[in-house]
Amino acid sequence: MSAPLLSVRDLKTHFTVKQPGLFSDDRIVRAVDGISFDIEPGEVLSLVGESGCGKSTVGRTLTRLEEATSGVAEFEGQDILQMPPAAFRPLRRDIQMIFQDPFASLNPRLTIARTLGEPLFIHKLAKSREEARRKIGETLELVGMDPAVMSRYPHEFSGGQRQRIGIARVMIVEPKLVIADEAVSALDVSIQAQVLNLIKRLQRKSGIAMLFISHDLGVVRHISDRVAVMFKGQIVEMGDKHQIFEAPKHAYTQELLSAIPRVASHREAV
Amino acid sequence: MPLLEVDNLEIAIAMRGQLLPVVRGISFSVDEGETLGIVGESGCGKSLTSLAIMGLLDGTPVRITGGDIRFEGQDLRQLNRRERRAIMGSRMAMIFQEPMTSLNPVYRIGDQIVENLRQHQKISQKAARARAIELLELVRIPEPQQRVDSYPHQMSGGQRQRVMIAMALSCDPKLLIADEPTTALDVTVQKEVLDLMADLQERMGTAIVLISHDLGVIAETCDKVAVMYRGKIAEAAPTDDLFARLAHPYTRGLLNSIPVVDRDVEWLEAIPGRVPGIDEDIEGCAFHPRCPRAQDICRRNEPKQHRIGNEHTSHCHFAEEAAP
Amino acid sequence: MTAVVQQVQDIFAGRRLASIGLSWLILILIVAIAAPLIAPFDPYEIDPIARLSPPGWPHLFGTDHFGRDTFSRAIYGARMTVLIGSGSVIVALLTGGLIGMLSAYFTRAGNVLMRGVDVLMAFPALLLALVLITLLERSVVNTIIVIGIVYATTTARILYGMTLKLKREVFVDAAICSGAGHGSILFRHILPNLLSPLLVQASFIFAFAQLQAAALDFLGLGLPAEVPSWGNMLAEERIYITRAPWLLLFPGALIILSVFSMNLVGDAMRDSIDPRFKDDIAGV
Amino acid sequence: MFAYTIKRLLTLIPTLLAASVLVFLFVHLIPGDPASILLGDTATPEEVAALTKELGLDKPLIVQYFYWLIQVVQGDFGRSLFFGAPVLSVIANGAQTSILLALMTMVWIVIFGIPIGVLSASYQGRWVDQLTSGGAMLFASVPTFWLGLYLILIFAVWLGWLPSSGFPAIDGVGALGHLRYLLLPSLTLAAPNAALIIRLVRASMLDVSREDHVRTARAKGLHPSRVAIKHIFRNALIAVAAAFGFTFAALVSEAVVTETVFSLPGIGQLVVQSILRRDYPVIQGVILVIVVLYAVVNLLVDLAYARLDPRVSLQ
Repeated sequence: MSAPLLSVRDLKTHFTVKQPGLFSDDRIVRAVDGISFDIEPGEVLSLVGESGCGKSTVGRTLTRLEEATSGVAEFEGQDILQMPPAAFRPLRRDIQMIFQDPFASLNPRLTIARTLGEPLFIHKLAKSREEARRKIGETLELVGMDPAVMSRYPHEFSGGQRQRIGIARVMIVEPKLVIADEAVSALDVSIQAQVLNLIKRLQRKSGIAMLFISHDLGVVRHISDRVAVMFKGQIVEMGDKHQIFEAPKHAYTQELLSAIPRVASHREAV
Repeated sequence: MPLLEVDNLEIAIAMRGQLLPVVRGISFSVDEGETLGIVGESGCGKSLTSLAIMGLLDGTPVRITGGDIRFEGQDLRQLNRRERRAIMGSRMAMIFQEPMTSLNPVYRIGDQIVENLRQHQKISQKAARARAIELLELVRIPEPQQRVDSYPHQMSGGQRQRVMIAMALSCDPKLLIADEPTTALDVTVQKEVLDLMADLQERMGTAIVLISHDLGVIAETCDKVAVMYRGKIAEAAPTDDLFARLAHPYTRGLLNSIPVVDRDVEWLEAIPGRVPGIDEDIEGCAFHPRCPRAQDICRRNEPKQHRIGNEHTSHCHFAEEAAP
Repeated sequence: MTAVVQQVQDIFAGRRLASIGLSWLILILIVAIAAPLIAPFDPYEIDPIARLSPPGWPHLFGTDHFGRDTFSRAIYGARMTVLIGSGSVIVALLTGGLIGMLSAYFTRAGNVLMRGVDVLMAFPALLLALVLITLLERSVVNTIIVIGIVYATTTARILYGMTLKLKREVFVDAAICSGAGHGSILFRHILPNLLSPLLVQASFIFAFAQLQAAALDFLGLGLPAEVPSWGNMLAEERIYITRAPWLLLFPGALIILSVFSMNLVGDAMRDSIDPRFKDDIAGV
Repeated sequence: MFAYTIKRLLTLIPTLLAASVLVFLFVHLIPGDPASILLGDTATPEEVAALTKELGLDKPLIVQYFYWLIQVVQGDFGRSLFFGAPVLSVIANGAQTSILLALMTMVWIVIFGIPIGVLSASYQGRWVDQLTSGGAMLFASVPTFWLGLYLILIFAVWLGWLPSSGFPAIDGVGALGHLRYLLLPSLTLAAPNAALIIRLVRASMLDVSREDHVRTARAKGLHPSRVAIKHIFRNALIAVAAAFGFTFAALVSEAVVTETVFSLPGIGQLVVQSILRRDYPVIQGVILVIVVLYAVVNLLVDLAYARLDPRVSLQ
């Protein structure tokens, strides 16, 4: 068995919340409270749970948008949580993130070409403007968009199109690990299906490993190989997706699964 | 006579000096004690329809441009404002999507329920407060005696939505309009709230119009369903009938777009294209640019209503063929 | 350039009052630049025979108690208006704006800096100006510096708040994940999004600066007495108000119209910017 | 609420200390020797030497500051160069007038500002709104002293209804006659500030009226006026209360000008005259008093804010 691409051990991310009272101590929110998991190359692991369970904080900690309180996260054998920010910067190319809100995740003042060009120049992946434009065009085609849109601004696009652009920004640097934080939650059902198919297709084609964070169990089943269920900052159950969905062991997983409203019962009844 | 009858309702938004139609002639009815689900994606006009029925379009750039809304046999559009207000909150009540912001943050929740009670009933402050506590108990808020004096920010999202339900049901309404009541809630909380609504409906005999983007929620809670697309009802039917014989490509596409939890699907059959903006003009059937089976006739003519079954209708030129 | 024109058209379309305000400000700018060409008399020229003469010909706005032509002085006064207004805006935005933006971005050092701003804000505006002016000579530059510093404090507060909001934006997170450094995030991602709210803030500072400058002139602590500014014209002629009520009418009306116009323009622009920042801007 | 009050009080201390350092340094920033500055031009070298010793001006700056601070805390602000009296009593004399003027102005601001603001918001977009909010902006654009001068010209000189300036003692003119002298000044002072409150009430009411809970209130079938007062205005009041701190600051600034125009013997006029007379101990004292007062007003505003918004006081 090969070494895992990412290996997280006993990760904790706590936040201190200032309390207004004079004599009350600051409250500590244990958003992520000791979780461990591995992601193999080319594998899709989903983190699923309800709001406030800490699943998004895991993603933000692994991309160093939040500071970890303790724990180790080894990416290709290097601990990415402890290294100085300057040392982590080149690694950002390998660990990319797709965000939830397609309206907020693109800078409204930059054209699509400049947004997609930024990581290319930072990581020196294009030697000239022409090469950058060519790569941007190719990547836009990859996500199902017309390369001609690169001179336009984000407000000219719909939510689904913006999310495609967000995916293009991630794919353009050819990362090894993509963290998708509620990547399709803000989209309408018909558009969500398109984007979900796109993500799955790109993942299959390129063999990128993925940490897929979502509250939607249907989406999670559709995209992942393995699933980890989070509750109050901890992983309560982790396993192969068929085990989780067909033979859940933990009571919370069972509760989650039984709470989902289904259309299927009607279809089978008739 | 149905409790609520909407007949050829048209709604438009005033934008930059022109009226853009958002609801383009829809009709449906709700009987006493019945639950109607209206489902559709953002911008289809479902929320504006609910606001129009409730009478909450005043002071917005949105107005009703045609059609009738009859409630208990009365034409709501003919009533004056005072008569209209007498119905709001008493015989017809509404709950909204955002439980976090739908209650006034500066008043105690008990006082907000009391306000609704005393607006419509001759009841003393003390009796109204006692009734508010009863109502909180009814919606399963623990320790209602204490919680009646809580402020909204001291409660969770699910609890606030229960408070909203308690307030809406305080005057025993005949009709409850619920606009995406569980969209902002987690699935486990959503289940509790939906169960509560179903339970109360059974006990009180309230009719419900449930607006949702989630076909699963609709399928589990509604007696009949209307599927809206771009301001029109694409397909309407009793719930079981609808899922048994999908008679509109949009309903089928919507259903196939949902990733299900109970079995593996390799690729979702997504609807291609995107939801058209309200300022775009589409000739013929509004769905034709995204429809896999669109023919010339779909690009030219707007489809009429086709009857598939007793109460099953579809606005598709190929409605009969679509249904298996 | 055409994009700018288009944007200006969008903001002022259907706002007749604000459009008139903008036209008035443009007129003031032209008059300020071309003052020597427009003014019929030398603004310093004393005519002892024509003291306190009422409006008419050749003295359109009449003359003051030295017999100087009020119209010509008012024309030259436009120069001071433009100078004081834009000078204060530049001082306020460069000092306060930079402090606010950097403090919000580099939180640790920023906390200390913003405490300093808080201390300055413990002084009511005109009082702070008075304290500062006591330390300095009366001159145009010093008036600009003093008023600029007074509004630098509010500007710093406002920019601090807006930068904090932008820093939490998802597109900033996305830029960090793309590997962008501090300079790129500050000047490529944050600053461009601050430009339009800054412009709105600048217009309100410009308006308030006129009122503060006039008040300082009136108290005898602003521009040197001989400088023909609208504030000084009011200050010098105030005791003649009963004998020549029109003397104070013209400079006063000019100040009011200019401040009002600037407020109208600022208000119109505020309505067109990102709604998130509307509450941050301290305007009328 | 109690804990909140204490906590807010404690946060005042560092700000006030820092402000006091500025006020202290102020005299040292003026070119020249502080002792001669504090004693004025007429001082003999002996007097200068004596004061230098008394104030410890030969000691390091930091030591001097603490000497000064201890004196100030005890209420000793030094002596006025011009009046020869203790600074605190000079300030107390002016304070009477200024406080009366401020109170009367506040009454106008509340009487005019809030109802007109509510009216303007209620008729948003219609002519009533355009007139009131446009008028408010116009008034906010008028220099205070200019307005004061013309009010004097019209109501005192031409019509002769009201006194033009000054403020005689209460026993000479009676309580009502006393207040007559403050009518024009307080109206002058109130005009731009009431205008700002009108704009603010209007803007916050329009903001609140877009919030979801207002829709809930309307869905209850409440009368629009009840929705406007109980749900929109009540919530808008939170933002309006927060702005009264700024209003106080604006009042102080404009009172300086207004008192000068109407020759009212208040603190504002005292500041200006003291600056022109280079009476540094008085300037120092007045500024310190105003800074403390401003801090206290801001504290009160915060407490009012917490009372109006349960989300602040109950966490």
